[in-house]
Amino acid sequence: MTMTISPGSGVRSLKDRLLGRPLPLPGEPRAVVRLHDVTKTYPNGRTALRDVDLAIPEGDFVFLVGPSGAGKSTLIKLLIRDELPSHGSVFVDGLDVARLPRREVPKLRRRIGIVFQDFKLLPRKTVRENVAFALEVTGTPGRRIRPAVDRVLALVGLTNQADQLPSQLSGGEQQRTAIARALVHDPRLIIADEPTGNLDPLIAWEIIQLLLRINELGVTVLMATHNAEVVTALRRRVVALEEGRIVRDEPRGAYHHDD
Amino acid sequence: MTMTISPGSGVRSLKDRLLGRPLPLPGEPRAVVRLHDVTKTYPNGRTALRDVDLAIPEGDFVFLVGPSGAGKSTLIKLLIRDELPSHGSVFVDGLDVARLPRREVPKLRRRIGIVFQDFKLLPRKTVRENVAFALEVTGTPGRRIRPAVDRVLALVGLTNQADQLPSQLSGGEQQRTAIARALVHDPRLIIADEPTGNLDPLIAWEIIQLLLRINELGVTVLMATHNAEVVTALRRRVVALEEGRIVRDEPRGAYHHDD
Amino acid sequence: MLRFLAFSLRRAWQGFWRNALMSLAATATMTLMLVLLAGFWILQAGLLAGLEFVEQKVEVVADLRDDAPAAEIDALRRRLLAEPGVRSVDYVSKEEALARFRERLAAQGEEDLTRYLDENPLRASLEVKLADPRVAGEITDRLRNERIVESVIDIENLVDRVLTVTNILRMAGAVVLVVVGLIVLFIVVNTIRLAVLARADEIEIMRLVGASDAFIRWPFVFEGAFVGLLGSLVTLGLLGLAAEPIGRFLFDFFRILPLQLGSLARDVAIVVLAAGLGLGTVGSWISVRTYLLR
Amino acid sequence: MLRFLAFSLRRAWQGFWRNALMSLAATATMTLMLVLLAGFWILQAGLLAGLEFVEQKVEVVADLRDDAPAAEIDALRRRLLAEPGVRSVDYVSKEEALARFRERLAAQGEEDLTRYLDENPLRASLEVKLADPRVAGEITDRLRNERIVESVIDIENLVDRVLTVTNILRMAGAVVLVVVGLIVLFIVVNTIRLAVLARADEIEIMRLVGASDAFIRWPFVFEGAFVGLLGSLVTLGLLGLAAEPIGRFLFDFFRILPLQLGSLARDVAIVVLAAGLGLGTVGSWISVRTYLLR
Ligand SMILES: Nc1ncnc2c1ncn2[C@@H]1O[C@H](COP(=O)(O)OP(=O)(O)OP(=O)(O)O)[C@@H](O)[C@H]1O
Ligand SMILES: Nc1ncnc2c1ncn2[C@@H]1O[C@H](COP(=O)(O)OP(=O)(O)OP(=O)(O)O)[C@@H](O)[C@H]1O
Ligand SMILES: [Mg+2]
Ligand SMILES: [Mg+2]
Repeated sequence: MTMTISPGSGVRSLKDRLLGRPLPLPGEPRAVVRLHDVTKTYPNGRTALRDVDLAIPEGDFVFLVGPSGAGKSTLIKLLIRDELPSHGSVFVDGLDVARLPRREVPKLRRRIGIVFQDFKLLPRKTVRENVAFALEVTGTPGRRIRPAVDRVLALVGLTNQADQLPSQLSGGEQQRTAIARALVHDPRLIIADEPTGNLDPLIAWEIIQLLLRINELGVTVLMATHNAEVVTALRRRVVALEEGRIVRDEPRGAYHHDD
Repeated sequence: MTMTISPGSGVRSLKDRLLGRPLPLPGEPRAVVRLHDVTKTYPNGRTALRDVDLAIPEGDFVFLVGPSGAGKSTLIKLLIRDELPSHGSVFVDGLDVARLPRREVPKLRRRIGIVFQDFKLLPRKTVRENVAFALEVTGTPGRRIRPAVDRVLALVGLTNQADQLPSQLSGGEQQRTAIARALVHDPRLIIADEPTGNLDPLIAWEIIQLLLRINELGVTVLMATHNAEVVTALRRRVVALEEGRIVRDEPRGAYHHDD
Repeated sequence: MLRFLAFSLRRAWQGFWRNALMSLAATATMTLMLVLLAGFWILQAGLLAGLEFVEQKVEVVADLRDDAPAAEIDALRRRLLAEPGVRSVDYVSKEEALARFRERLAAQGEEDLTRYLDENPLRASLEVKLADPRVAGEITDRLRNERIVESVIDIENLVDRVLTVTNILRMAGAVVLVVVGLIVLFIVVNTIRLAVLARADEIEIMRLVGASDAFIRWPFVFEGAFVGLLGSLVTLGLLGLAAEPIGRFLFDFFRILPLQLGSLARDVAIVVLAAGLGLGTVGSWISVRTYLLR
Repeated sequence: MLRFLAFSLRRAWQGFWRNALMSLAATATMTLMLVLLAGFWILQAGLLAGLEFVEQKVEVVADLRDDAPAAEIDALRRRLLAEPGVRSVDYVSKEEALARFRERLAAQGEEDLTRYLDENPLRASLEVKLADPRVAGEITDRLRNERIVESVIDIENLVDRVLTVTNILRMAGAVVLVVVGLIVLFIVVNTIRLAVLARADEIEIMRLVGASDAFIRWPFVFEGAFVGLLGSLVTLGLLGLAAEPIGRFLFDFFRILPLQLGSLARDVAIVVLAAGLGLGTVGSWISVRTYLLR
């Protein structure tokens, strides 16, 4: 776990910082996610992110890697305004997340599909209901819910488990339910926190293939993961965090063993 | 996910079944875990295990692999009597688990260290308290608790996070807390359900090393995992489940991609 | 809007039954508390009616000179009737007074002393019944200055005492009712808060998947309203079953007339329904608010 | 064992404060309910004392012949005192009777008719006060057969009516107290159940790490007992603050004497403490049981 600051990322964030310019230059592809000089210190004094600068253009597929406790989940929480940055600014899909008025927060979250590291399923609802829930509470008309839910459940291979409660699912099935819920409202940005942690390699690959296919349709994907095999095989953009700093940002990266 | 029944396991379970003998022959090493002809059908009709025969001798280190939903967690739940088998018998450390009177169940669980797939941490207790909890509720004298807890927290690398609540931990830190709790009372059998799912490869390896070291001290380890790299590298015994059946049981196995 | 309403109601209904144990516990608490509230409301209404009855009994009695001419008595009577606070003025002749005195003695089991009398020593009198007992003093003074009035029994003391007692009782009744109301408020809101607390996860998840505050709040509020409504209906059912003995009790004890009973029943029904719905709604609103504000 | 106790108490204490909001809500509910219970207990005690007071007023009065010799009167008096159910027998002379009669008339604001009398028409009498109003009929009959007794006022009807009313009131008081007790029981157990329900996860985890039932149950039971104890103490504190007005009210309204007040206060303290501790303990025992049985 040595500090290997790759020159590329260092230079870029320095430039950004000097110009103090969170918005993209004309001609640059629109950045769906843009963090500018972000620091996050939790109330108990633990600093999870330090001076993070990051831009993810529309249509990108980004792996967020780094050791346990590096700040990956914290970064994701900032994007969905589950936490507020202590310093710096966060833009998602053009919205200034940190300065968003409270009542606008749902709007932000509806544009994003989120897979939580701890699934966050409702224990008293079946798989189908959990997935439908994300549509219902955002006001989707009833007749459109059923087909959409059935489609994503088939996509993640849970058609047979549709009427089981989370407590009656295997760990992997719970994770796939969480993924299905994140996909069901066709979000323009998908943020997945360790979406394959509980999956066997085969299903993990299928989920990744799924995310890749969705990405090809123009959806931006940000995925925090420890799955070295997948990261290395795909050669997509890799952002590596370590002790709260971006230590590497490569357009066609691999998973290094010190991540 | 084809059915590849390895001849070795088939023959052994057949022999066992013909002789109807759940207890070991004299001279055979004592089996810490022994499943005989176990079938588990959940109340909703889903059969998670079918005719499973398995013996784990004392001091073994066993990987339990198989695709998501194969029945790994169900098998583990049978061992700690979180569920009862629909058919067949389960012996753990000489106790007939399925027929154990209710008030003897704590005795069984105290002999085992369990890492749950979903951690099962108490949200209102700190890391230290969560780990100490397992000792307190089993009646360990107060003065022995503190040193034991500090030792395992150091072992899993959580000394700095000792006073944080689970909600203030990263996913990997939560998982390490769960592991620390399973180790703290020096169990003779450790059952870990996907203990490295949320860990980066480095820490995952450290945890495995830890389990190996503990195993060398004579503690039996049963570990359900999808971590192909670890399984393949270690060449330990691998039991593979598929759709509730044991399809492979190799003394020096690897992780096959159809698991 | 209609879809939102349908969604909220459906979710409320599901929420109620999926946590059936908790919902029914909350409903039972609500019912008990409403019964308590209704019981005290009824007692308070009975007390008020009873006190009014007592106060209406207050009268000023003016003994008349034996030589007072009938015409003057009648004129005085009419003048008194025109006074504010006077309900009725009755003329009691000497004979009537004696007859009544005998009755009273008999009723009290006393010796009938009147049979030892040679002539009727009692006076004719004017009995002034008051609508408002507070004018007693004034009426007494005015009567004392009348020529044909021999004497007026000084009841000011008595009136004061009655008024003091009834005012104290009225105030005590109101205080008890308010206290009971607060207890009911607290217990019900508390119960609902505990029920919502057990579902904090659900609220958290709704927020994270992008539900707006309205979508989170209203199903809970409707669920609370539902609990309140159910509690009210059960309470009204129970009160309906007990209506007859309650009515008899109120009549015997507080002299509430059947006519008043009807309006009391209506009041109680309104109070129970309003309290049930109001408490359920406001209780869940408050309970959910805690989570939405974060 | 001692370690177990220490552990359970520590856990209970922690459990109380870690869910402070919920614990305080439960305590507040407990307090309110105990105040309710204590209030009704006091009212019931007052009612009982008041009824006893009324019943003690029941007396049989035997008018004596004017020619009855003092010796015989005294003999009769002593015989009556020996009867069971008789509390005291007082001799009232003719003069005393007249004096009392005058007083009564005056008190009622009636005309003093006695001044028109030539001689004292009243009789001397024996007033038999009863400890047990049920013997009134029997005593009356016996007195009627005495030679020196002129007449006995027939009070059987009155006694029956008093007894009916007091019995109904006694029963009503007991029923109300039991109902209030059940309400309190239900609400408190319900509140504790909701509080435990919110911690089902904790119980589940304890079971999975091998805690025996005792280790799971007792911290919760102690926590419930703690809630009960705290609720009781707060309740007693409140009652202590309100002791003076309560005492005055009881004295004025129900004629409870200061001596009886002391024992009532003791009773109430015992009831409040016992109910608080009992309900807290039993409530959490029941609530936890649900989870342990699975
Ligand atoms: N709410 C919180 N309060 C205090 N500290 C926190 C909180 N959440 C996270 N932390 C700390 O911040 C650091 C970063 O946590 P984070 O969850 O972002 O890590 P991560 O990269 O997602 O790790 P993992 O791969 O294990 O999930 C950790 O050391 C953690 O202990
Ligand atoms: N309580 C339950 N009721 C009904 N079905 C259940 C229950 N628990 C598990 N199942 C079903 O049994 C099957 C086996 O589940 P199990 O949790 O044992 O799988 P697993 O091998 O641990 O999978 P994973 O690797 O995803 O954790 C799954 O299909 C699941 O849906
Ligand atoms: Mg994380
Ligand atoms: Mg599993």
